[in-house]
Amino acid sequence: MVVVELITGRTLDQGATVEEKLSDEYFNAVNYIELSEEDFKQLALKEGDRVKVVTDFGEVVVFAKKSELPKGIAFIPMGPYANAVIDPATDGTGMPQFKGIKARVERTEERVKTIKELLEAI
Amino acid sequence: MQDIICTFCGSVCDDGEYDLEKRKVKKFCKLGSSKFAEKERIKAPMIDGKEVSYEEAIEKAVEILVNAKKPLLYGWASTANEAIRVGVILAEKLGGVYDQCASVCHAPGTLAMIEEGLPGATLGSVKNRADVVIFWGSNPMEAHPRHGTRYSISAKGLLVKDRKQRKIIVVDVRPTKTAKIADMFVQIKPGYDYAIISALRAIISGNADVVPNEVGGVPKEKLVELAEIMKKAKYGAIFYGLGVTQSRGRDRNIENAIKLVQLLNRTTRWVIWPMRGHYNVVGAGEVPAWEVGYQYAIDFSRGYARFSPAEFSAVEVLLRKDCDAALIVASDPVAHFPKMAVKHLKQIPVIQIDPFPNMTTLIAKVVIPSAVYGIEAEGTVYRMDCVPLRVKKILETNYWTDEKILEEILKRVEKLRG
Amino acid sequence: MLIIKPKKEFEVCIEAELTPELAMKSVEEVRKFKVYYGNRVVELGELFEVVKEGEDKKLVLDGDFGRVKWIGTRMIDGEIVVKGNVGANCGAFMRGGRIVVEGNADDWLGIEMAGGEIIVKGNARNLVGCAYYGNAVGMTGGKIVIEGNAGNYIGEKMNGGEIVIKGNAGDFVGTEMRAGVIEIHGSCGFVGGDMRGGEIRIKGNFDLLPTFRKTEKGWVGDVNVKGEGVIKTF
Amino acid sequence: MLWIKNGIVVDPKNKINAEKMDIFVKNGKIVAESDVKKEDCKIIDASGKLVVAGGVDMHAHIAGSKINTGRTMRPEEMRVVRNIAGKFRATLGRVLLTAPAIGYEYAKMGYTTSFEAAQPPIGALHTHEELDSIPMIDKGALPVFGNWHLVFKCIEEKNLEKLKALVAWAIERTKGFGVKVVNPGGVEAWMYGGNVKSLDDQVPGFNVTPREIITWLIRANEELGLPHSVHLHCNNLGVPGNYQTTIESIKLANGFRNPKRQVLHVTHVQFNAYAGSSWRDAASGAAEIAKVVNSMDNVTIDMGAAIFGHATAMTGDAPFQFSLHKLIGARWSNKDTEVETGAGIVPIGYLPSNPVHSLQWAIGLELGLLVDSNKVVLTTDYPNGGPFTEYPYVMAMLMSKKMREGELKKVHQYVQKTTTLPSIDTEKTLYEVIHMTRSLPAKVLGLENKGHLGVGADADIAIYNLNPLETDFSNEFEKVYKSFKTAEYTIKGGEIITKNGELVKEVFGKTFWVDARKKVDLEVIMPDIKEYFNYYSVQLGNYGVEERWLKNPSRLEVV
Repeated sequence: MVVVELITGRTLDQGATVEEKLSDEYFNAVNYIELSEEDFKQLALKEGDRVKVVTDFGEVVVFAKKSELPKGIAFIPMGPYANAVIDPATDGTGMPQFKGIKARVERTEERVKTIKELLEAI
Repeated sequence: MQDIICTFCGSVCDDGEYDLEKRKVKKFCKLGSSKFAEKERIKAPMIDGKEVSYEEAIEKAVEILVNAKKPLLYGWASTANEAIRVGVILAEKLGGVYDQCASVCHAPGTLAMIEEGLPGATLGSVKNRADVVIFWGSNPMEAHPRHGTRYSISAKGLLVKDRKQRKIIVVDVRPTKTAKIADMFVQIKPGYDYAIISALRAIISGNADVVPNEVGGVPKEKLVELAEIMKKAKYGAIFYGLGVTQSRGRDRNIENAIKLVQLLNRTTRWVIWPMRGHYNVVGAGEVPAWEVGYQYAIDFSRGYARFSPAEFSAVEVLLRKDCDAALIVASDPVAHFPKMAVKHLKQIPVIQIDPFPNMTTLIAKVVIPSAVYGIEAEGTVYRMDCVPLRVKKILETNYWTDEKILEEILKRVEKLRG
Repeated sequence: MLIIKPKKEFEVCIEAELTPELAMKSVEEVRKFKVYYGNRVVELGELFEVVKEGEDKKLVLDGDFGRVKWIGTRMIDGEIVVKGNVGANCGAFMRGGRIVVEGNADDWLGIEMAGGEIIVKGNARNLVGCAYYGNAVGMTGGKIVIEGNAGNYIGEKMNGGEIVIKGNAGDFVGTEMRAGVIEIHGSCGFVGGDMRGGEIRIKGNFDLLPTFRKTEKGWVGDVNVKGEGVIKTF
Repeated sequence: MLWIKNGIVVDPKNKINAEKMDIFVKNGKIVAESDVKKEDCKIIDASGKLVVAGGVDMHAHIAGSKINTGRTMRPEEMRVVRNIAGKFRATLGRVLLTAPAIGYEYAKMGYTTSFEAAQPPIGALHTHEELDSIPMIDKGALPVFGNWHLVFKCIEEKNLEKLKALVAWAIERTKGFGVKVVNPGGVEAWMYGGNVKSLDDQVPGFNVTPREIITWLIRANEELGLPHSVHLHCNNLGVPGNYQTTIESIKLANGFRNPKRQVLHVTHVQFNAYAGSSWRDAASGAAEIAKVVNSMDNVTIDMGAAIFGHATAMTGDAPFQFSLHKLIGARWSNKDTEVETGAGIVPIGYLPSNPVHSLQWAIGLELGLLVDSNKVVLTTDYPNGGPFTEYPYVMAMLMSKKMREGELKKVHQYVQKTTTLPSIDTEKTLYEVIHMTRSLPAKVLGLENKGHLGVGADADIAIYNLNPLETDFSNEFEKVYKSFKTAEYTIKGGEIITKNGELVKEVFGKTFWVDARKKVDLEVIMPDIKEYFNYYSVQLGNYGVEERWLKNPSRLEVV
């Protein structure tokens, strides 16, 4: 298990598929987490492995990707997978905290839920 | 067709060429091209998943809205001002809540503006004059792919002729694609934007001595270097993004950055502007501002507008279960809201107006498909810098526009409410 | 004394500017008091049971008032005891009297409070004692005590009075503060950004901004506004 | 059809001074008695009441990015509730008002026309969207020219034909009404952090001066024969000592002549009428300015009166706005706009206890009193000097020395020595004040069918519960003020829209725009425009506003 600071945000692929949310392309654009090389190694992952991301606000299974992030920082594209684990509190601003949430990431054999399954589970 | 205007991101590029035969757009980026590509549509109006006529769907929508004690009318960032205006008046008539996508995007910038104002510029000013551009928590290479070539990074301006004459700086928690093409990258610890901006203000105003050797993961020398660049700029621009608005400090980060810009303007010229996301999220705030006085998080339950993001932003309304029906226009809160907020949406009747099926379609009781502005319908939109553009109708369609659907709803509501 | 009890679970939040003045009215009048139930204006008696016991200028809100907003707004004297949670904007613009919340308080507790006392036995959320949107001055007098934890943005633009947090507080405590005292017994995040005056006392850990000067009085700043605010531990 | 019976009519354009007469209305116009069938007329009994044309506000900031930014940055301004949603729109606002509130409040006061005084050309569509959302009144907008690179280029080349073509092109593209000039050259200097300080300073990067910008634009404006003259916001606004710049600017009108109207309108002169060298020794320069204006027959001004209370400074004068922000430490918004113009916004207030604010208050009134009534229009430069809803205060003050004496006691006594206000005995007559608020602004704008009640005029009429034959304007100023605050009837285009301050009917007026394209050969300027569009961030083909996008456009063609 590694502990990371989770941020979420836009990507080109997420943007290009955002009007096709029920497509495989969108599913593939938002269902992963980017980890630093060190964290990736520490979890003994290989590209395409699945990890479970757990925060105080929920958990979600996503695919793991290696990326040029600093150690201890992880990134999930904005979308339903990210939103399963971010902090909903807006602290009175109206804006939930989409970036900078403490998360535990661990390897898992569990399946990545489809978008519909994710919605049903809410 | 020439001068086609893109209705995807806040850059609202207006130099597209559309090939009517191939049904393809030229010149636009990956995001813009995807916008103009054919894709799956909501085929017909639906109630509980069953296809109905526009009139039947509208009747049902009106019934839900009129009976609600507090309907939430949310979305609006991807539609035209003409539709937004009807939506705002509808919210006023219904005694509901109007909120728009900015509330989970750039609305903290509005809160900061309430505190300090917004010293800004149009993108054309930046292109012509800015010799230093800082992208702070923003990543145009992914979110606004042509921003750099058209306005900010390599744009060919009047006084600043090209990329070589312009210094690009990226401040972010991770080396983004934009950071890779920058002249300087300042990597900061997540959540320390505010402290770093305070430190820059102190250095620039002659109080460098109090600043410790490291702030938010950045060595003091680097901050001093950045401060020097800022002071020496002839005309600098800060473009901030969701990295600032959605993380620790939110509006306070921006407020602090605005104070930094105020300070810099005492000796040189600087401007600051948000990298707004959707093509008309600016209109979704400007229209209600002139119609009812506020940009977002507006409650009409007392028959007039009140503003309080802590209470009337869509996420707060949903977390407090403070709405009993929702009308979602041109947006997908089910995909973009935190899980706990989506939970309440699933429990109340939802009406959706949108050209495309999305996650909100999956939970909506009434679904009303609409025409796509900029392709199938004409309308006014505001680029991220509030420059108005009239997007065009290129293709014929049988889909109704958002404006027409909302007008029909409003007409019926007015009849019932008197 | 007036005892007010919710009759049912509410579908949406309620706005009810309940103040101790109500305790001076007859039960009949109180039942007719107008409250906002979403976009419907209804009589208090429709949603709440009302019982009068004696002539004290006191309201006892018996039950969960966590979705009832604006309780104690502009009150000048008397007492309100909330047996459970209280909704947003409680004690807004209050000038005197006392509010005791036995549960938790929602956002915007004691907006621009000028006098009186608010005691929250549980936790408070964000924006305690702050200036309302667009206004220049926050709390100017009185005292707010939170026995549990508090959220973010406590005491912004405060210009007098006292806020005591017995537990932890969130981020951005006392931003642009000018006068008054904030005391935090636990830990908190950033403190005193652009503070001009006043004092913030903290027992636990906090995030110091890089714009305060260490002196024997404590940390003094914020230098960015030539401030003379003091942050110290105790 | 309407028959307004037995009213006491004041109609300066038609030289009618408090005469009892009837007014007839048909198809939205004032008509002769013989043109109506009396039995089909709705009769309004105006016995003992004042009947005048609807008020015309020729300079206010009512639409576009500036006021909307003001609303956004000042939620505290929006917490005054004026109307609850019902048959009519909900309206809000203390001084800054929502678009529906602007229309309703003008109408309640008996005003039926208002012009947005500064429209950034590239933002024209935004301005028009807001104008289209303002109910009740007729509207127009003045695009700004004084810092536009293309204007500088034409002047550098001393090419009048190009300049005329540019003006005609730009007014058409913006669906604008005339030529507004804001701090000529100074806003361009602000792009480098500076300002211009005199009429002969060179504009950075260009071989032009403010003097040349103003003069050439007057020349172009007059050769085009536009309905309105050049409308000038002078250099050095808000700077003690600036009255001299103002006088010099006014004199630039020498040598130009137009039989119908002035050739130069200098706006919100209060802000440009300060003597002294700093705010510590500032004094009024109003008397000197008045002398010059009175000596010329081709210049008009408007007051820009300051009203005590809240206000928001919003102008295209971006460097001034930054100075103001530095001076008072308030919030500051700025907008550098392409290669065209700029703007700034700062919240302000006028306190009677403040010597400078009292000085500003006094200067506005001095201008109104000392300048010939045929040359000064009543404005507050809304919302810079304060709310337009307080025009009745200014009207009553101009007509009553006694009221002024009472007010002078409440303000900072600094004004006693620094202004002439305490010594002014003039009391403007009702006829003069009605002229300053109706027929004069209409004439200054070049709107022939506005501001009067002659046959053929638009049927925009205000009826006030005030009998001028029985009112002592010197002494009954409270009654006068109250009467002008709320019209008994406001009639717009022949329809009753308000009655005793209650809304009766929501109507949407026209937006006037001027088309002077026939007067020029656009081809002389198109190559330059095309070249300059390399420095725009939009395509030339997407620039501008089409007439069909407007709700109710009214084209005035110049031939």
